Amino acid sequence: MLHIVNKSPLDRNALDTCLATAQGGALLLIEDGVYAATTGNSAVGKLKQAMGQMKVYALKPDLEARGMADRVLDGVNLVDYGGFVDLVTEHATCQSWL
Amino acid sequence: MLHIVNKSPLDRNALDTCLATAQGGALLLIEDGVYAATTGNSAVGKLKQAMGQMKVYALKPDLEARGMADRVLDGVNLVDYGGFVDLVTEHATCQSWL
Amino acid sequence: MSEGQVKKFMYVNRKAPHGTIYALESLEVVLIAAAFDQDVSLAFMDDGVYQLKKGFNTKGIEVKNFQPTYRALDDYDINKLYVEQEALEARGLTQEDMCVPVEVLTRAEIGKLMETQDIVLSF
Amino acid sequence: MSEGQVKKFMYVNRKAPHGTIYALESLEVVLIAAAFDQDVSLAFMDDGVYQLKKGFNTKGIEVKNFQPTYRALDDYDINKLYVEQEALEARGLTQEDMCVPVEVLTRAEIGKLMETQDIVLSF
Amino acid sequence: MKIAILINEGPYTHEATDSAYLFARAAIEKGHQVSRVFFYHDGVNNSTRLTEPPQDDRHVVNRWAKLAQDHNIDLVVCVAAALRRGIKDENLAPGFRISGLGQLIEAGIQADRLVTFGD
Amino acid sequence: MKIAILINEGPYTHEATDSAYLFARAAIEKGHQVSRVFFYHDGVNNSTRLTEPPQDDRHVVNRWAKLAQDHNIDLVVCVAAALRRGIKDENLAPGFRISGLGQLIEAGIQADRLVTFGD
Repeated sequence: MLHIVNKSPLDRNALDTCLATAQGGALLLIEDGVYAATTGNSAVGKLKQAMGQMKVYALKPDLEARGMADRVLDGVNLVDYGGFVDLVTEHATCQSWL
Repeated sequence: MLHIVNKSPLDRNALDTCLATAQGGALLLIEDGVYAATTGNSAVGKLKQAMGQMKVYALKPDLEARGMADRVLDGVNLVDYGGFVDLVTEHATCQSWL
Repeated sequence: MSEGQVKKFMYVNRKAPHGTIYALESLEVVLIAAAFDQDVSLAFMDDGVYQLKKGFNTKGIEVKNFQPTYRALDDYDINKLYVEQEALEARGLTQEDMCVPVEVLTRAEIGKLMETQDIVLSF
Repeated sequence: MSEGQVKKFMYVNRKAPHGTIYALESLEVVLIAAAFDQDVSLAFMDDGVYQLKKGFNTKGIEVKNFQPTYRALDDYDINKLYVEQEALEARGLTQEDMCVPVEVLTRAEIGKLMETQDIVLSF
Repeated sequence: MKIAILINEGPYTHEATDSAYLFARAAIEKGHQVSRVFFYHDGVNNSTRLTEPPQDDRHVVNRWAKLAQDHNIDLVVCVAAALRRGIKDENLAPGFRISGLGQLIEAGIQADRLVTFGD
Repeated sequence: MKIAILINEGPYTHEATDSAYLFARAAIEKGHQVSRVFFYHDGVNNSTRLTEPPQDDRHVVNRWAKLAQDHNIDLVVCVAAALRRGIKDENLAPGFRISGLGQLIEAGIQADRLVTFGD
């Protein structure tokens, strides 16, 4: 399934709980969640570890809006809204970790 | 000064940042912030440490609403809304860690 | 209305009660869902476990106490309530603190259940 | 209107931009505050430091880019901008990443400054 | 594919409704059908006809209404959440309708996917 | 003492406005003056006359209006935030007035304390 996280990893616990709960599948970071995919963020260790079990995506327009598109962690796949739609249709269910 | 925290310590970083920033004064826990003052919560260590530098209060009506009034950490002072008002008037300024 | 289809709906509750309205309005969805004869389960994770903490007394904050509604869920045949074990432990709570019968599962177990759902709704 | 009084106002910004409107609406307050000839300072803590990260390009999310407004603050004689050192470090950012000149302070130093204020506003 | 959307937050304050809109538009561009958008919690505030954002800003309410009209999307506002927050027929924007929570469950049953946007 | 209050969130969704109300009432009971309540961000949604909460629930808007009338509190709604969110004279509840952000700064200058309630 597709897990969607829209919260900054340093502000709230959504990413932590998502990663501890998810049984594989894919993770899409949107809105303030995209900060988790940026180099130097103290949450990158968790994200790198997660990459062993699930594919990680981040929404490019949200990265660009925040001036962070040029510091994306290796291994994170950037998508636009069309790619977001594809991720939703390719997975049988999705869970937004609000 | 009076520091007011209204967020659960396990959901957001407000309490952490408040405690790392505050230079003495008093801490008042309200709304979901009152969970930080309850025994067995994994944040109590931080709160106990903070008690060395600042007086800690929690809003009793918010504890009661959450069914947590009977498990308040030793050393936390319970106040009602009148006590909240007194804390505001007794301190020259207050900061709500939203 | 339901076209005879039965889907598996899971409602994931991760927010503390009273500080925000999500707990109450999530419960309102679940009660309506019951009328649709779908397969309904509720997961309480993180601060969401506080929603089930026994003994709400909301007089002092002057809001309605919606906790009795959780006890009504069983009358609507909603009885798959899962509570996250790690969340209870981090909050000093046990199964006995819950206001209704629940099944305690680890995060990983909840994650596995989530994979079997058709719809996951999060509040 | 201001009765000749000068008070020290500190605006504390702890929230990321775009995910919520607080950064933008906080900026609107600060600009108005400038007209009142008060002593104004801004503190950026936690995710609030992201508000000043250079290079916003908001075309893709179709919202207005309000970052240029930070550069206008100096025209309003608002130039006490404090950024939390620990917040920068935890986010892989440095002073050079900020879109305006700022003073980098530790949390404890910001806490000391806070103690000298008459009004602290938090968004 | 038939996609339904749930929006839990109001306009401007949270990015949720913007993300949902851009997602819905992209889904339509890809040939999918967005069958229903359900507005719940503060999401009901997306349906007031009285918003007047700054002229250089997007108009969240109107662009939902326009997208819905152009692509036959059912914009449903939860009646219970709306009454609590002051959304009624008298301030409801054209293109939206007020109905019960059953419409959310029904959307979940009938659509192939349900995507939630919120805080 | 003269106390001013800032409210950043709307009714029912967040506890902020409830906490602020109970705080204001307690301040008045203790003999303090609540000079002004300023509604900003989603806080402007506390001023719509159209809310209809369930009968067994508190009426957030009306009880602010009543407290203000009984104790001469100036309830000010930020015009910029209100326009964005669809609060105008036509749906404004009695007892509230719409004005500029300057009223918040002024409240801070003139009051002895300013207390913020939000998310």
